[in-house]
Amino acid sequence: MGELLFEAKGIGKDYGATTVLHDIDMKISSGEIIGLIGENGAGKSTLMKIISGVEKQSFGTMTLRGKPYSANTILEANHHGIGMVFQEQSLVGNLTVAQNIYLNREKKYSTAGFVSWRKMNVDAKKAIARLGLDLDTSKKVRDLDFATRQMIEIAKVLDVVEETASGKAIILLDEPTTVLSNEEIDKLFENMRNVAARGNAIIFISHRLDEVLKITDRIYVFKDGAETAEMPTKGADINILYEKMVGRSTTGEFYVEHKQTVPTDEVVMSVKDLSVFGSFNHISFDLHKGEVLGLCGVEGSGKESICAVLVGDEAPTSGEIVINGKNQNFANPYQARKKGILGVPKERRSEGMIGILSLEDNILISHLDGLTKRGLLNGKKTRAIADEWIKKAGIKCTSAEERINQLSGGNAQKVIFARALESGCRILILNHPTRGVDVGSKEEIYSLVRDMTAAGNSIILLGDTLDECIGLSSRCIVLRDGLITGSFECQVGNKPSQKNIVEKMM
Amino acid sequence: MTKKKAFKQEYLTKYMYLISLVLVMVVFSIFAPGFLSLYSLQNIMFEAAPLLILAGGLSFIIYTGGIDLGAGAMVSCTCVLTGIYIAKMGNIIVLLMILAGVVMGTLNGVITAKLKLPSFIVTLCTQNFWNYVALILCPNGSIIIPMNMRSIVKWTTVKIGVIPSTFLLAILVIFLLYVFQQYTFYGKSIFAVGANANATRLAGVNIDAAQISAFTISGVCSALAGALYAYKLKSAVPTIGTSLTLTAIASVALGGTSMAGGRGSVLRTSIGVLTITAVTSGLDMMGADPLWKNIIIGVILIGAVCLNSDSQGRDLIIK
Amino acid sequence: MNRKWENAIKEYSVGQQFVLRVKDDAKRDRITRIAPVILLVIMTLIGAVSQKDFFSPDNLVNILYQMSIPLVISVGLMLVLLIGSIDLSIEGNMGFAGSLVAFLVTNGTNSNNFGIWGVLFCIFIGALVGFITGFLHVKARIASFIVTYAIGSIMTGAAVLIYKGTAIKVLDPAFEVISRNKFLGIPYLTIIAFAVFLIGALILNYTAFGRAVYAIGDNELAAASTGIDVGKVKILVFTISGCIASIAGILMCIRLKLGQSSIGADQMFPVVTSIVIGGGSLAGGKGGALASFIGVLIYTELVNWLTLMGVNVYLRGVIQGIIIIIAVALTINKNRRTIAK
Amino acid sequence: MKKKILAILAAMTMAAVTVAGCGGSNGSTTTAAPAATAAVAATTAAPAATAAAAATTAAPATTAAAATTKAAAATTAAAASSDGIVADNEADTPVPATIGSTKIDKAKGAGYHVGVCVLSLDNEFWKQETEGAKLAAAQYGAECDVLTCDSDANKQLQGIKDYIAKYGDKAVFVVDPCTTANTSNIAEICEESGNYCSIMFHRADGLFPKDFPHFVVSGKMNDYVNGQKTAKALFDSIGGKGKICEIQGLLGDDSSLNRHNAFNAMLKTYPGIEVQDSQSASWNQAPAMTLTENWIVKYPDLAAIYSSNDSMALGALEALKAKGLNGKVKLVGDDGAEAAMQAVISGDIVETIAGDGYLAGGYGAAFALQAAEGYLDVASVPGGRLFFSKVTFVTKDNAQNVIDKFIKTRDPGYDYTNLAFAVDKFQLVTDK
Repeated sequence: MGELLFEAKGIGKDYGATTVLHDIDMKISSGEIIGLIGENGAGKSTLMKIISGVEKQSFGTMTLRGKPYSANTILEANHHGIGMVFQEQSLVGNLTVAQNIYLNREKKYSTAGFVSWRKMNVDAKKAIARLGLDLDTSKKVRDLDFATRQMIEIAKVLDVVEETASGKAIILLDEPTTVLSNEEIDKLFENMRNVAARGNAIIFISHRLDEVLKITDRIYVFKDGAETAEMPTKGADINILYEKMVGRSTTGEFYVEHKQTVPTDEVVMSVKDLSVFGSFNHISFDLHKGEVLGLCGVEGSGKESICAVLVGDEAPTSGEIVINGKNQNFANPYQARKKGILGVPKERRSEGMIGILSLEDNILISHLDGLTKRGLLNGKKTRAIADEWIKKAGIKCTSAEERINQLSGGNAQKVIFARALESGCRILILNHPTRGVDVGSKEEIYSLVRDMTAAGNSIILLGDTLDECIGLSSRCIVLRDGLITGSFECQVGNKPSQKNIVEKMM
Repeated sequence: MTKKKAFKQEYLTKYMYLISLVLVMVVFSIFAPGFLSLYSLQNIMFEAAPLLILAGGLSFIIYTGGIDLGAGAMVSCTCVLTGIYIAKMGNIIVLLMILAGVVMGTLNGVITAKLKLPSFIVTLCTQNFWNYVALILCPNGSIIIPMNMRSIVKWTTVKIGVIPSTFLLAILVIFLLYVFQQYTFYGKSIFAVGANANATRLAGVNIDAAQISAFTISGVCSALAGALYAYKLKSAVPTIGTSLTLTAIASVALGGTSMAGGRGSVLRTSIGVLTITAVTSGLDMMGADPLWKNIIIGVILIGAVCLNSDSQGRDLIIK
Repeated sequence: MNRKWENAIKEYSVGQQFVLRVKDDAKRDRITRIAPVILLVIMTLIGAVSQKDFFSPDNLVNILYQMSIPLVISVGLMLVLLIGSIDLSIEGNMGFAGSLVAFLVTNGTNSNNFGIWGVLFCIFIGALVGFITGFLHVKARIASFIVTYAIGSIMTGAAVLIYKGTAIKVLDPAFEVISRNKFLGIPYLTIIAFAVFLIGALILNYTAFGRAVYAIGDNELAAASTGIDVGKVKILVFTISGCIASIAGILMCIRLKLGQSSIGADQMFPVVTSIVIGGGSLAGGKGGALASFIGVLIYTELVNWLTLMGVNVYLRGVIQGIIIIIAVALTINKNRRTIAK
Repeated sequence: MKKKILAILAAMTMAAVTVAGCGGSNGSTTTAAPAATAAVAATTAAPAATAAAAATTAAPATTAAAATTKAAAATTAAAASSDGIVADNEADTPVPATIGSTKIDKAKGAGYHVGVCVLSLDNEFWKQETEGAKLAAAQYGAECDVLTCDSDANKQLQGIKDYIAKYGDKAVFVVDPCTTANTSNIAEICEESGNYCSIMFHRADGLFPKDFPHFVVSGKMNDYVNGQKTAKALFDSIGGKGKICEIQGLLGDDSSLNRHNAFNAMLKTYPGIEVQDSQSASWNQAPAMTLTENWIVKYPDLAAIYSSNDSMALGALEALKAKGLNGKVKLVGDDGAEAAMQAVISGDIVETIAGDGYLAGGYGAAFALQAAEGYLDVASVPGGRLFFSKVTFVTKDNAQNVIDKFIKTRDPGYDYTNLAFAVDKFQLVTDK
């Protein structure tokens, strides 16, 4: 292991009266990849923010390459060779790849204030080549797909810090894999190793413990703002980590399988020869009452697009969606909801949460027309319903009046679920329901899913991981290149192995 | 800071918009003797009435994050229609005007929502249209409600107790708007659209309907305000609206409603209206040099908005 | 597109379909991008066909002359719209600058004769006002719509204060020269205006500042996270806008030889419309120098055309309105998932 | 697809109503006045029938609106008088040598406050009014404040009420109303609170001082007759024939309409004049300049431009100068802005009217003050207290004197104690 790059001693942070982080020690040596895990609100992000200069620590000291270190802005941190890749993408759509990579660093390429985009593009090409990427850097980021953007994001940070501290940089990756497909993840890991091999250090945050175990050398575990464990990766396993994270040992029943319901034969929705040009073709399946139907497939296998069609967000090119005997053709999600289909969208912040509105409004928004009596809503009643959901779903908040964007990711997601349940829709489309959600909340969400089916609802699930998909579903449909390549029954006890599903996916 | 303190501050910022009104009142009662006299207070109420209705309706478009630059024109249009035809049909005209308001507002709404054009442009263009109707119906500046018809419009000058009847009407409208905003699902979805249109859409809310309803409300209120102005001025005035649009928007913002959409309240708006009206008449009574009036009002506006702006939206990007 | 592809599904594999669809989207995207240009061509053709004078050299010079001041305004407004804000104070600033410059150069009211220094002073004041506006907008967190509205009314008041109601007649010979003399048949004023616009375009497209403006308009948080001082950029944008507004005011004063607040009247909304027609967006991040230029040109041609046609004075506004709505409907990039506000 | 249809639908609805309105507008504004009569009359209390009758037979004594009579005049202009000026709205009531010409005791005036209400101070003429009122107030030993309203009828009323709230019965007013209709509200407010007021330039149909003891006088400028005179001067300057364009003021403003009607009336007597186009520049320079620039391209042989006020005339003049056509294409204005009068001297503008603000504002104030202080027995004023005030027609010959009198010295030196001086003619009251 290389020389010691960075050391934090007794770092703590408090907002007003509440302490969110106390007494964290951390060592980072060059060339190592460090895993950082913990539930949402465990303090990971706060620590990252402190190291990357977004926030200032309240206590403790940090030293970088032997010298005391502190950064007031991201920029300052970058100059010290510390860069962070943020969870929500921080790229600018209407600028080119090159302009994004060198945003706010144009000096190098400008003469008398005027920038030469040509020179910039040349360097940009080099920068992304480091991650084995090759594309026209004068392209607008707007026109690129999510995964590529993520790569560019990393390339950008990498470039920033390596320029200042060649081979001594520290890169913080916050949930970089959530938007990536499996092979892209592998590519990313490979690149991470290369970067580390050059002597840089990487801190890797993820909720997917398997990934953490796969890529990291050392793991720090956080819980409730404190550091509960620091261990080398070899010798650690999911159960240990899980225990350290949530304080109780993981039950084998992670997916609450004992509550898994056996679907009835009653068909609530049957999809016939559904096609969207260029996304998927000739998709047909029946959804039964009380069923959890998992859609498995890599990014671009068409599963996303199927969801979009079912929730009325996208128009099918041909085919039928038959609900109680009638062919339905949704012009928009509103009509879909009216027919009893509602989705829990993938991008929580932009598509799920109505940020500045209260929890109450967020929970009830999909059912307000149902609650209206003689054109009016009953304030007391709506509040009561909201409070009930907050209890039922175990949402941590001060009151139903709190704004949703003040909640942690997991809690916000529970609110979105509460909305879906409150809507009274019988068919729910869950698109990555546990993306970016901490293990604790995950389990609660899973049991919510079970409750739904128990109540006779039907669910179409796009799992965040294949494992999740198998664990939750009572049946899985596997897609490849927009076509159904297989279908697996997943009764409790004889769930198909990931292997035979992946075979069908690739 | 401690919870208690936080709570206090929350409370303070929540009712700051009231404080600024009181502030204005106090200042003027010092500098302009007689400002708090019954006569002048009644004036202020009488003046504020139509603007209250206009701004109240306009608020809903602001909630959606849009803007209605055509409100003034609609006022002109309905003011003219009322002024001209009241002689023929009496007070029933008001109902017809409300109908006209529905049509005008909905047209704006449909164009904006269905064609997905920025309301800024749409209303900017459609206003030419209402102005045009107003002008061709009333080419020579203004048409008076004939003296012998004055009995019809008498009720507007009546005072119930000490309160002018029109002011009570305005209060009633504001109350209705408040109910609409707070206790109907259109009201709620209007706010949701302003806060995050995409999420609202995916939550299965009919956002087009929400947006259109906002415009309809604004249309109706503008129409009502227009009719009221006709009653107030006892005449049809095709240019009455020109200066009103921005005044109305200003008073909405002055109440502290966020121009970004998603947050606000008609109560805030009505306080904003009262503040602006109080300021203008206060300046008159101070005998402020007219050359300075615009300047003073501008400064006061900035100051008041500073105080009032809805602190809950602090973490939002201000545009 | 649904129906359009129905049969194609049978012929191609999903992969091929995807390629086709991407191609198709790209095509539609390109069309919306060049829509303003198409519109411009159509507008020009209509003008040429319906009015024989439309292409007469005199009229072309007219169009150039009449678009010059809107073009100048568009430089500032373009920046403000790109960051998603709006500047209603432009009219007030123009009126003020026009009055102030008339007051400072040789004029019929007083014995001042500061010449170029007067002009420069005006521009400086404009920038200062712009700075204050931006400062209030950013630091006091007041929505630009309101703060600029207030500043606008303040400046209008200040303008009237300068000339106390009696418009000031400008006698400075230099003003005469700029508005009258021509270079290759093009008035100096127009040339100045185009120069200002060109500088604006260069700054927007070839400087870090320009990129920062785009970045903020598109994704303010992202811009901030890369260390761009968003506040500073915004303030600078408003400063430029104010400075540009007073240049426009001065040019207008040169055009009219008279300083009064009304020279700013009804100058700003047409330019906003023009920029949107050109493909700019009020939400920020979209549009640019070229878009503004085309937009302004279309708008000017439209107005010019309406006059040549001798449209009924009352109908004019309505026809203009309808044409603009249709124009924007054609040029704006629509997507069923988005909602316009 | 749906959107497209919608777009077309929306466009069509608007287009439809537009056309519908277009019919109205052609009638009511741009072309002949009689139609306007119909339009207006139909919209006033007067039954349409009588109005129409009035329009065809220029019988002044009908219940039709003032506008009607004007229009009526227009139709029969040819027969009206030798020089073609139709002055059928002027009464031949003799102007008594003195009205309330009295010795003023300044001490008595102390404590009275004259509120002079104008649209805004952003205009020379309105400023003159305020100056005049101040001078008059000084001669009476009273205070004087200016109340502006940015051309907002509602604000004007608010201003007056606020002023009353402040000074009670010590407040008197001289008002330049925003709109004609507003006059009746002003009269009623003052009557209600018992404050004396003079209302200048506009008067609502059916509103008569005699019905309002505190409505001292209504002094108008005879836009209609004056407009004809300038139009005549313009037409004569181009030898009575040639192509000509008109720049109207703010649409919906009634001085604008009066002047427009005057222009049309005078046209009747000049068959040689062809009107090419008539657009509005809303009283402003810039649009007027743009209009003119386009016109001189479209109509190379344009002979003259009739502008409804001076700042628009000045705008047009700039456009002409740029083409070196100043003086060649004739031009008239109205209002008597200094710059315009300078242009008259240099021959670029044929004629303009110096509507005398000092006189209107000052004597208006004087009337109100005398009534309030009891010098003037309101009832004793003849002609129903409706008069036309004096104006000066500014031509090459007198321009310099006018400038010297009104612009250079900010005091024309009027004796505001002799009210008769202000009265040019009494109005012929047709709408009683």
